[in-house]
Amino acid sequence: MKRSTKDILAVNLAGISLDNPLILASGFLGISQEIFTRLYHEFEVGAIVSKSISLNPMEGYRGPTVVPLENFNFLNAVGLSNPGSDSFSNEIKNNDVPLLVSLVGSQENEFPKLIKKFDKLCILGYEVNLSCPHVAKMGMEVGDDIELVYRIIKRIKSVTTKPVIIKIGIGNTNIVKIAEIAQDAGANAITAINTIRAMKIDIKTERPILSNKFGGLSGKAIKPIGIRSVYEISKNLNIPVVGCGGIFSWEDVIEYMLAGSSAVQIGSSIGYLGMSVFKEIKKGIMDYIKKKDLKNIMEIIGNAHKY
Amino acid sequence: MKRSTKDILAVNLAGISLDNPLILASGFLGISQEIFTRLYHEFEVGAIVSKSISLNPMEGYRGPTVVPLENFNFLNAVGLSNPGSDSFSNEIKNNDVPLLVSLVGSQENEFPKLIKKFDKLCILGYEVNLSCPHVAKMGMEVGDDIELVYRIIKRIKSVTTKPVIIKIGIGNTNIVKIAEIAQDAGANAITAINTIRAMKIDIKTERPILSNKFGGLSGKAIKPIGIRSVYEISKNLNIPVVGCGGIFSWEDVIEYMLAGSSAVQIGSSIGYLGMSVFKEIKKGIMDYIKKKDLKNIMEIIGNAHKY
Amino acid sequence: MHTNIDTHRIVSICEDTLETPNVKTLIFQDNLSFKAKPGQFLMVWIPGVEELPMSVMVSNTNDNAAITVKKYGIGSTALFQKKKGDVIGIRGPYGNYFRVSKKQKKVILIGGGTGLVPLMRLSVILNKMQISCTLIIGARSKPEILFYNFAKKILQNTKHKIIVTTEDGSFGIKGYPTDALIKILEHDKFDMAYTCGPELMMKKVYDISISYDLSLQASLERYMKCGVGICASCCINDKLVCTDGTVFNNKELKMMTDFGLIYRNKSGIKSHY
Amino acid sequence: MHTNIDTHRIVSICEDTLETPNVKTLIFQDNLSFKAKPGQFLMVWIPGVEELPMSVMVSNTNDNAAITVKKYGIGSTALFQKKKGDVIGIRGPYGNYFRVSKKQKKVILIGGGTGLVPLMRLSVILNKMQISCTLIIGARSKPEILFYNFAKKILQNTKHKIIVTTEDGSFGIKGYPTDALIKILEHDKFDMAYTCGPELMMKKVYDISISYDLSLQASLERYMKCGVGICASCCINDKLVCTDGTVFNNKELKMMTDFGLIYRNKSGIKSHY
Ligand SMILES: Cc1cc2nc3c(=O)[nH]c(=O)nc-3n(C[C@H](O)[C@H](O)[C@H](O)COP(=O)(O)OP(=O)(O)OC[C@H]3O[C@@H](n4cnc5c(N)ncnc54)[C@H](O)[C@@H]3O)c2cc1C
Ligand SMILES: Cc1cc2nc3c(=O)[nH]c(=O)nc-3n(C[C@H](O)[C@H](O)[C@H](O)COP(=O)(O)OP(=O)(O)OC[C@H]3O[C@@H](n4cnc5c(N)ncnc54)[C@H](O)[C@@H]3O)c2cc1C
Ligand SMILES: Cc1cc2nc3c(=O)[nH]c(=O)nc-3n(C[C@H](O)[C@H](O)[C@H](O)COP(=O)(O)O)c2cc1C
Ligand SMILES: Cc1cc2nc3c(=O)[nH]c(=O)nc-3n(C[C@H](O)[C@H](O)[C@H](O)COP(=O)(O)O)c2cc1C
Ligand code: FES
Ligand code: FES
Repeated sequence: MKRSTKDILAVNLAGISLDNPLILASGFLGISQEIFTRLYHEFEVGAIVSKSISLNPMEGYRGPTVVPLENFNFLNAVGLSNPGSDSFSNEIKNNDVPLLVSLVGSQENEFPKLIKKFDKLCILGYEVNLSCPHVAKMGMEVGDDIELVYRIIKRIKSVTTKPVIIKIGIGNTNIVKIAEIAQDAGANAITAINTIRAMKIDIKTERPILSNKFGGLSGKAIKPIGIRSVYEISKNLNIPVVGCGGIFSWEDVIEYMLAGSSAVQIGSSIGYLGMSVFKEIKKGIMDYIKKKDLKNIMEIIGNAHKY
Repeated sequence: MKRSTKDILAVNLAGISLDNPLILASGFLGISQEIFTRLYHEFEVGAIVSKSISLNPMEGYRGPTVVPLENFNFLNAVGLSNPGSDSFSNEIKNNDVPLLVSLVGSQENEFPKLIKKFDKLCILGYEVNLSCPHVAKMGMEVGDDIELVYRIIKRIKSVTTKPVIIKIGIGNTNIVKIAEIAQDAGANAITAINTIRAMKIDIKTERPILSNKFGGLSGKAIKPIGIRSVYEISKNLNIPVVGCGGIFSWEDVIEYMLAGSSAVQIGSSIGYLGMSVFKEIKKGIMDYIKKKDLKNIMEIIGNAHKY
Repeated sequence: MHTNIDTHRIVSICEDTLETPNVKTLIFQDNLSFKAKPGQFLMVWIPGVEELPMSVMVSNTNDNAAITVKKYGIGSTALFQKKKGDVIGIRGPYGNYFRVSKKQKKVILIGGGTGLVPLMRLSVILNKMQISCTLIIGARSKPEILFYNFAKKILQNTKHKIIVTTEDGSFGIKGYPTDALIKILEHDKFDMAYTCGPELMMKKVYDISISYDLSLQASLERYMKCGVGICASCCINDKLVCTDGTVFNNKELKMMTDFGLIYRNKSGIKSHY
Repeated sequence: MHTNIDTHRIVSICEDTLETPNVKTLIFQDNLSFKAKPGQFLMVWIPGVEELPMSVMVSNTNDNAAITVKKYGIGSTALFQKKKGDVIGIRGPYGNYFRVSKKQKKVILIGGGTGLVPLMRLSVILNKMQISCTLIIGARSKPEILFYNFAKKILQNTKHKIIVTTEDGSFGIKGYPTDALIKILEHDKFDMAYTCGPELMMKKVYDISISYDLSLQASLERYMKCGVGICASCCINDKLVCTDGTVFNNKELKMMTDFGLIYRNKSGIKSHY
């Protein structure tokens, strides 16, 4: 019996079945239902993570908020600008593509409120952003407070039955430790990593280019750090890990999966290669699977742990 | 009166006068007195930091220990291989170039012993490596233990009058916090940053390439993180900061100095551009100073803090 | 030297020209922008203030490029205040561009406000290709008319007609540029229409183009943060104006149910014009 | 595809040949190594075991390259055990190389053990340039003689003489290659000598070259970790063998007081040969 593309590439992530392991990372194109639909049908993404949504709308910082850097990297400090939970739940009310809603908040009690807005909608589940490195009192500052992380996740899990993925990053706490806390609190999966706190100063004007001065580094630069994080986390945890950071090619996806990723998220490469990067990577993985004569891509997950 | 090159480029670092702010980073070419002499006379480095020296010799890991990566980066896990304090103090016994000895150890009481071996020699001072991300019980694991950091520095300062620079990196603790602890303990300057824990897996063999699996990422990838670290540290501390990470050009040096570096360390670019990178960068900075009509390069230190 | 269009290039303004009391053209040296196609835009960093998308304007000398900015909010006002010797940062040029083919013998351009900027760059090409060209310049009043004399000059080698409309009738025809367009289309035919300006104006041009079976290319302007297709702040329906556009044709515009009706604000919330 | 010589290329061995019971040649496809100059080396990753510098050997077919490895310690033994179908990782080629000029009419090559590898690659060039060539192959005993027939073949179009020395006299001249060298120099003159092999042998060659006023190029082997000039594990006096070398001439060798005397061990401690 000939297997279909779908069977070969399908992955299971914390109870969620995806056509393929390629997920749109949060913050990329993540606010428009029509774009989600296009990404799924035209570019064949496995799933989409929305922009991180806060209870109330956020305007974000003034420009520049996104600074392209040399060697296929970005520095960004958009300031978590997002339409807020009311507007966004309205945006996706007729959603029928595989969508995870990314949530962000600074206080424990914001999360049940957020969940309430989305829990009845047709979505796969949630990703909780505990790792934005450049918005005060949100993201990373939360992610570095281990007890708060535990409480937030417990709270979220108590109000939803949908899968909850916790997104963590390179902050001021050992990433394996946060991941373990998240697992203990009931997280269904971990996404690693987010951007890394960084800065660029223009030497002619002597100014930091980002209006917020500090931002998050993404793109090719962070891939070796992402690979290491996924390897360490997946070796120490039982829940699945979603790798993220600097994926530009099918080889990068395979590297992340060998390190222990059950699926991957792709962001910055869209800015350099366009949305078609998803389709191209998918094709590359198909060829790889055929060459290696695998039954399913999941067979390679964590293979590098043997060594 | 015409100023000489020396006056224009000379910097003062924690009481140490350097001809120019370009310092060889630890771990690069750092074991041979004859190479130190050549670097100073032929390539005009401002100072040299030796390989990190431990009390006893260390063989380091099996190969591969140094993995060149795309886009001008390196991944390394040499395992702090070094000739040990006896052999190295003999190596540099007739030293007459500006040399800082880098020290590494896992226990507080190793440092006074190390200092004893070197304190009578003709050296500028010490750099203490509290940030190697891939040797168990050395470097980063020490650097993340705030109380141990404090005690080690106190101890070192109690046995030497020479300047002591503390090298810190991106580990599991807020870098500004460690820097502040170091300052409180009496450190004369801070070097930031070291390599960042990372990994590369070869997808054909499915193996991590480094024999140690994990290593440290250096090169262009880490520059935006280094710039951010220097900016944050220098804004919060009173002692000088030496910037390190991804310097390949004179523009990179200027960016680090605007961020608050009093001097800079250069490593990975030697692997891609050769030792002559020091001379080329020096020339670039000279032209810059002339164009801007500065009296001395120190005038620009921390200029980006204004914004 | 710079082969990477994405990283900021810091340029010194070498010439500034006041076009109207509120509109200024800034000229700077930049080879990449010099080669920009009509309709392409730059992301312009006004140090310490904002980053704004700006269409690439025509400059006369080799290797030079220009932008023309209208004083409006905080960002554009700060940019408007820049003068010779000041520095700005630019990246790009980004986006697709107006297509011109040799088969086009006769075209019409409808521009309003700074939307005339890409049409000027287009005019240079029409002139070179000797395509007969009717240009409608829309303005509120006489002092706000943009590029009237400039357009005459850059279209001098091709058959051309320049029509000015002002809302208050202080110069040219009283009314909107779309009024003038309808009048012309009553008795004349064109192989292509090109438009850029306020979205509501362009929407009218689009409606007219449907009635008169006129091929159209419109360069859209939407709130842009990244300029490179990652933030979706510029999206209109399922298209990104920064990378799928800025230029869209009738067929594409037809699918854009938000065109002229709905835009997204800085938070990404859909709002009505 | 790979334009970056520095990142690992994973290659499959497409042919393996046993040269002696302890020496094997592994052939693989790699365009960058195919173009390597004589004396250049690769850093060879034996997955899970070690990374070792290996001189680039001659391969017969286009786009192919080869290395020849002698079974010794852990790393080289693992490499020696690789066979057709196995994969290894390579980066490079690195280092400078033997220089040959048209002015040289007659040269002599002195090689010991796997030091003959770069001399084979050099021989191909000498053959092409029709430079008259005397090759001394040094070995311990008859079964260990490397490349005797191979050398004949690749030198077939130029005037050449091949001399073999064995320490036990089981083949050719009994003694060291340096003994043979002195004998030859008694009655013959050369425009250049090239040598590669154990450092003590090369030191003797150097001493002889001074006595006989012979120009010399020696390819040195030192413990190498990075291959790209950053770790100094390969240093000899103030030179880095991996980037300043591997090939040095008489003038440079003269300044190397450590040559043939002192090397650095894995910790970087100076040790005596
Ligand atoms: C492709 C493109 C080309 C443009 N070309 C020109 C030009 O040649 N000359 C010119 O004067 N203007 C041009 N604009 C408009 C310009 O980018 C600014 O929108 C305008 O100058 C107002 O900015 P502000 O900061 O002064 O206004 P603000 O007071 O900050 O905002 C006023 C309104 O301007 C719009 N706006 C603000 N920031 C942006 C942004 N980053 N991107 C898009 N819209 C924004 C929003 O609708 C906002 O509500 C162009 C816009 C786009 C998208
Ligand atoms: C430029 C260069 C070219 C070489 N070309 C060849 C060749 O074509 N064929 C061949 O068989 N060998 C070659 N060698 C030697 C080879 O790299 C190894 O040194 C040798 O194979 C022994 O390695 P091992 O791991 O088996 O030995 P080990 O048991 O690990 O070590 C034995 C000794 O080998 C030397 N050694 C070990 N590792 C290295 C290293 N990374 N770099 C240099 N020396 C090392 C040390 O002196 C060590 O004491 C070359 C070496 C260099 C520097
Ligand atoms: C412009 C931009 C906006 C982002 N916004 C978010 C966000 O809202 N929530 C989040 O969890 N991550 C956000 N990220 C981080 C990405 O999801 C991703 O973790 C990171 O960019 C690394 O992946 P990449 O190298 O593929 O881009 C953002 C990244 C960028 C560049
Ligand atoms: C091969 C290698 C060895 C290193 N060894 C040391 C060391 O012994 N001690 C230390 O403090 N830093 C060591 N480092 C870190 C560098 O000194 C430097 O902090 C880092 O490489 C970032 O700078 P760069 O990007 O210019 O290389 C080493 C780095 C490399 C690549
Ligand atoms: S401006 Fe960001 S996607 Fe268009
Ligand atoms: S092998 Fe590292 S410097 Fe030569």
